[in-house]
Amino acid sequence: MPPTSSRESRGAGLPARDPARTGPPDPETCYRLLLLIRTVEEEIARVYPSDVIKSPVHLSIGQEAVAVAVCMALRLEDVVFGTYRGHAAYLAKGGDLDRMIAELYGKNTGCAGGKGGSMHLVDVEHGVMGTSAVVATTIPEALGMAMAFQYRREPRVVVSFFGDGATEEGVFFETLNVAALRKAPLIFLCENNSYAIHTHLHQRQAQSDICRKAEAMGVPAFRFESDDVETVYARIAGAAARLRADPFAGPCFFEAPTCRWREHVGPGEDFHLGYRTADDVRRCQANDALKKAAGRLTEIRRAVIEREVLGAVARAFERAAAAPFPEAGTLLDDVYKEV
Amino acid sequence: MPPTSSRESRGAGLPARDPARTGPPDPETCYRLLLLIRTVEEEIARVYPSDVIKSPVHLSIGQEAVAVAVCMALRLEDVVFGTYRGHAAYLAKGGDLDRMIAELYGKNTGCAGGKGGSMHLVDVEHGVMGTSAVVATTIPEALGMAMAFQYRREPRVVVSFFGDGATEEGVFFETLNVAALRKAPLIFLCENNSYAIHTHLHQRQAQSDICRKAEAMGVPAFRFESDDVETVYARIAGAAARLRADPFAGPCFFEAPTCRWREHVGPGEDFHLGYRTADDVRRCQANDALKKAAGRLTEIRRAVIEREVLGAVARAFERAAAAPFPEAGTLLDDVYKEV
Amino acid sequence: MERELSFVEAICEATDQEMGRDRNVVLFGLGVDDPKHIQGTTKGLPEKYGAERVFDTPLSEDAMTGVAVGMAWAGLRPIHVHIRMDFALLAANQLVNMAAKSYYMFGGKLNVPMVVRGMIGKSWGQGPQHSQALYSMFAHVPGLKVVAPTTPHDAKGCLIAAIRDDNPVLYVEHRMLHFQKGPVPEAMYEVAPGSARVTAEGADLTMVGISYMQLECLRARHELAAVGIEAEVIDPIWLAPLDLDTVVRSVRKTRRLLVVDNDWAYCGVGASLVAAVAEALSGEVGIQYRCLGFQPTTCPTSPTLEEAFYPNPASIAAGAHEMVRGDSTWRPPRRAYPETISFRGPF
Amino acid sequence: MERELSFVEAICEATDQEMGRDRNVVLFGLGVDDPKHIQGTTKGLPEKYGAERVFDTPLSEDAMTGVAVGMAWAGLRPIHVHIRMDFALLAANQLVNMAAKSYYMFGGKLNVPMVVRGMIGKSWGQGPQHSQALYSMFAHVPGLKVVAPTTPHDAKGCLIAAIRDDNPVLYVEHRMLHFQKGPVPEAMYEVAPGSARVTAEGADLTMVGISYMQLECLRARHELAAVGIEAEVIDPIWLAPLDLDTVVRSVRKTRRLLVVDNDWAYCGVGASLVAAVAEALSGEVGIQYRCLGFQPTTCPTSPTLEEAFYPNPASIAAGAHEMVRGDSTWRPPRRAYPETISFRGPF
Ligand SMILES: Cc1ncc(C[n+]2csc(CCOP(=O)(O)OP(=O)(O)O)c2C)c(N)n1
Ligand SMILES: Cc1ncc(C[n+]2csc(CCOP(=O)(O)OP(=O)(O)O)c2C)c(N)n1
Ligand SMILES: [Mg+2]
Ligand SMILES: [Mg+2]
Repeated sequence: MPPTSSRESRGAGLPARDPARTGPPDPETCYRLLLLIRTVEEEIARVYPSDVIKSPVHLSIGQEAVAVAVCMALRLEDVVFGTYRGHAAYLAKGGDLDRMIAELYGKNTGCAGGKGGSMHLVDVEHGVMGTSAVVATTIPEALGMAMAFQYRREPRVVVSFFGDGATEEGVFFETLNVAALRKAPLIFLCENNSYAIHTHLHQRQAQSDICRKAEAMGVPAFRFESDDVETVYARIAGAAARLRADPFAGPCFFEAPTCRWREHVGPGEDFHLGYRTADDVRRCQANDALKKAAGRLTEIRRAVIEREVLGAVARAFERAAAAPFPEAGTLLDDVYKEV
Repeated sequence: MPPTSSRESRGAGLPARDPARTGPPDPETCYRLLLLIRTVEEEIARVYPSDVIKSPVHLSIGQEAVAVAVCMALRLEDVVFGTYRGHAAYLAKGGDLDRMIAELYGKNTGCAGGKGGSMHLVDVEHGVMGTSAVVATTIPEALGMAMAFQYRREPRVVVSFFGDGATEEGVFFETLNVAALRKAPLIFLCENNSYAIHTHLHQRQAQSDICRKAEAMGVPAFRFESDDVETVYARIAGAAARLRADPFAGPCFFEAPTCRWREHVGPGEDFHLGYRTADDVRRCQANDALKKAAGRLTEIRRAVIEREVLGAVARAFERAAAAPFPEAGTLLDDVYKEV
Repeated sequence: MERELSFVEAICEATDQEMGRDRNVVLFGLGVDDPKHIQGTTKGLPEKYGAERVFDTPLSEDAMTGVAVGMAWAGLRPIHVHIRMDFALLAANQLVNMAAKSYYMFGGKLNVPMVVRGMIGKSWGQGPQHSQALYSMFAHVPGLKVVAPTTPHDAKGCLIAAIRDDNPVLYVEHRMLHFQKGPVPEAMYEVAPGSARVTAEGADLTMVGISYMQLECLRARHELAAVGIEAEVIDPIWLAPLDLDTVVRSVRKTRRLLVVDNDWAYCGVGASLVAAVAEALSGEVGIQYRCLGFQPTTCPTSPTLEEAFYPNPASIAAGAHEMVRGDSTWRPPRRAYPETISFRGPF
Repeated sequence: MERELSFVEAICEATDQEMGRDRNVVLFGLGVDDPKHIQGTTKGLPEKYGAERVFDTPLSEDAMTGVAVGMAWAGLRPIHVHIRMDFALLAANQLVNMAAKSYYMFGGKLNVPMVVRGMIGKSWGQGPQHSQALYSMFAHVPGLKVVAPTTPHDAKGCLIAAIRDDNPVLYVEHRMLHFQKGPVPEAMYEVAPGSARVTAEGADLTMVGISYMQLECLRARHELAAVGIEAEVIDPIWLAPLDLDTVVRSVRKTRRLLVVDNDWAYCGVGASLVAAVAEALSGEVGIQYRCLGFQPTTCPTSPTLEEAFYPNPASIAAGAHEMVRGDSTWRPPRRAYPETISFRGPF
């Protein structure tokens, strides 16, 4: 790779348009997904104080747009890897709603049989790989899976979602280097909400242009100016098409700005903590992707979708509440897989 | 930090000259140190087949110039951190010769009482911190010490030596970021000999401009074109002066090209392995810093220094051979420091 | 009247007093200066000692552990805080290959006076990666010391001892113990290695409860007392080095040893204790041994499974009862204990 | 005549046969395609299977372990090689938090068929960071399996079993065992968990030798036989899960258990074995227990110290002799053993 300036090489190797998939995202699907995620998480927040969910939850309210835009550009057989803040990616990729809520309720109908909880969602059939509570831990796993697809010449794309905080862990850099060396069909997707818990990016990274770090590792990088669904969708669709066409096309890196509206963990707001202000968040809320998506639909279509989504969410919570807890006797099941 | 291109920011913040210390390095000291290291290591290689040294040795024959140039720019109270390939840095910084050879012989007069061997040299009085066999492990230690000096406002500089291979380990990136955040008085010094064992840098790093990685972490970086002692000395002296003047001046990164003449570990050559050719090494040997340094002295001065160095080395090996091994009864000494 | 503090306040006070006494003590870790100040254990310290001595870090556990070692070599006494013990795994290389070994491998030249605080999560669905104890992995390694205080008194005394220790010490805090209150002297004092404590006397069996299991053993003892069994309970406090004599002395008397570990039993401190006592009392007649610990699986999130995962007062009492009376069917009445009631997530 | 192979050749053959049988098996790690081919254990494989299936890596143990987990989730069967066990510490987070837990924490959805080969160094001044065993740390964690074969026969059979296992397996190789030769069938076969082997029969005491200590125990047995003591020797082979029954059966007969671990004893497999047997034989009369292992310190480099650091045939025999005869002064004659003689550095 010839040395190029950080600015010049941004986006190098990433075609701006993929003829097959860069039309505007379907507005109904988009609205449905955004609304689904928002509704699910608001319902989680609502029921949380009643203790039916006995496990930490990291809500992505406000951050839905990136996951939705990215996952709309993916196919069923493509795969996403997320974090403990993984509800949005799980649902956007098509993860089963009932099994997700049951998982949060610790029920044996949950996607991980109640053994994982909110931080360890999984839906292999829909391409949602297991999420993890230790920051940055699924980044190399995503690469491993991409390398497996490449090895088998399967035209499948892997997306690794992670936060800005993950880009401080050593494994992030190690993984980018290996991904670039192996030219793996992998999209790195940094959801930069500016905070790791309560600490701002600028207090954590001396040079806080994350794309520049990716490029220094040999991975072409592109920073979105906003989390606008259409823009993100178009770029990711293009990148995905490129990776499907050539399993040795090599990884790419995207950074998307986003904003967490609620507290780091738990259902509430956190302006009283003083690390950011309500105004900071209100500015983001003014650009709410959900509202924008709603505006693109007729009132009638919107109402239909709303009824559908609200019904599905309500049912999921009811089913989760009604489902049985795992029997204590199953405690030692699935420690090892034996034939 | 304003975003600048990788090329432009190289060397940013590093004054080219330090009025106090950038005169040419004293040619006699320079020759003495280069000769000392070369002679010691050739003697190690010579005696190695007789099994008096029962421990892996990683020789830096051919790589002496960087350690010598850097350490000549340091003061007694400054500190260096090295690797398992640490003989050169140990000796260049003024580490005790007798205690080093005794350490290789596993004798209780060794700098680590025989408990460490060649890979774990230490001479705290002369500012040589303990070296380590696990690649990249002393890089954050160097930062910790620099932060301690900074905290105590001691005008002391820390140099962290490591190989090109170390710049693949996650901890390297983590440490650079923290060093830049804390503006620690630390000089990172990458001795790039192009190989980690038998694998070339280009097979290991997708983007192999290491300085660019350092800059992406927020550490200004400079690559030397060669291991020329005068050039390296001048730059390092300047950087050290800057760090001594202001404990919050912030870290800097240097990459120096160098060439290992012998095999990765052990006393021999390794051209038969086929990963590089004898010609590759011969090209480096044509620029041998030792020969160049010799050329700068009169024959008489050279002869005096040679006699002195050869005598000291011979005595060190004799003393090491004569010294007693540690008693088995001391096995459990120094597991814990207790008052 | 003795002054009462919570476990959290005791940690904070010990840190404060040591920082006040010794300018070499510095404190860092993810969130130490955060508005939630690590459950309160660092409350007021950032303001009092400033950002050079008390500071947040990037998500870089590996490097920050090496930084602590380097600081310690330079004579500082760093305290590095992990809000979950689980994250200490990212620092395993630095802890085991550098911190544990440096004093020895450098021939006594570079010692490492550092403290690593690691918190064990439990309850409220902490789940697989936020509930591990892992102290047995580190206690395995010569050169590291490990301490797991269980009372506010010892929380303070052990932390002071750990900070003053010239060696790397892993200071293990159980989140459920954070809630406990108890008498804590205002003056500074050390609870040093070699000070295993008999927390309750008894003649029928010896129970050793490690970390939070100390509390559970004391509760089990009540249940046993109700049926006429007198258990002696021991708190080892320091897990490395271990004060074996206190345990051997007790078992010599009671002829029964039940160790309840707050970690997986296999390759754990608890099993090692059993082995060491069995070795010390080799050939003696008819001594009974038993070790309980986490069930041999990853910790599940769902409450019904989580409950079955841990030893509890009932299962401990039942185990002890079987050892003493040979009856494996007896169970004490079900009860709920205060910290499990008052504790609510998220954390 | 049975065919003889070295331990190294047995590993290479097992890998080759499994790669030939199953395209999902891939092999990587620092130096696997290097001119020294990991002591010969990967010889010929890069050429035969190509750079997509056999590849070198950057110095990035942490990421490469996660890569192996991800590959395993996708159905590949990666083998990740560490030329020193010590480097596995850099991968501790991925091994413990991901590999060990994923099948369980994802409710049986994502299993991890991967093998991690880790080599234990010894002799020739391997020193503090190139000599660790560390398998006890990993055996501690439910979800991981650990195997430490001691003969070329088992080297092959265990590696095949490990590769075919649907779970993460740490495959422990002792560098001094690499030199051993022995009969190895050409056909493929598995030596699976649950197959602890009585390697020599005897009535006077049971010796369990783990990893290289198996060889040292067999040598100690010769010394003991010379003075009329018959030791039964057991090779546990798999350390997690452990085949306890074979050991309990033997100790029930001999009434004496001497475990010789190739790791530090505290929080180790050996101590756990003693504890588990003491528990299983609780209350039985007069059984003697003893556990030997590395001395409780960092491994020193100097030969005189290094020699004192490890159990050896003489110290093992002396320990056994004391258990059987009560005489702690007896020592067998000094001898040198072939691999310590023929072995020369550097490595
Ligand atoms: C290795 C590790 N260190 C620390 C933590 C504690 N922790 C949990 S979430 C978090 C912040 C992560 O920030 P980011 O990656 O930006 O993700 P976000 O929460 O903003 O989505 C931290 C520090 C952890 N889970 N794992
Ligand atoms: C963490 C770790 N991984 C692997 C090794 C094995 N190893 C020893 S030296 C070496 C090469 C290091 O190369 P470099 O950093 O360039 O230093 P050089 O030997 O060239 O001086 C490797 C891979 C190790 N010692 N530590
Ligand atoms: Mg964030
Ligand atoms: Mg190199």
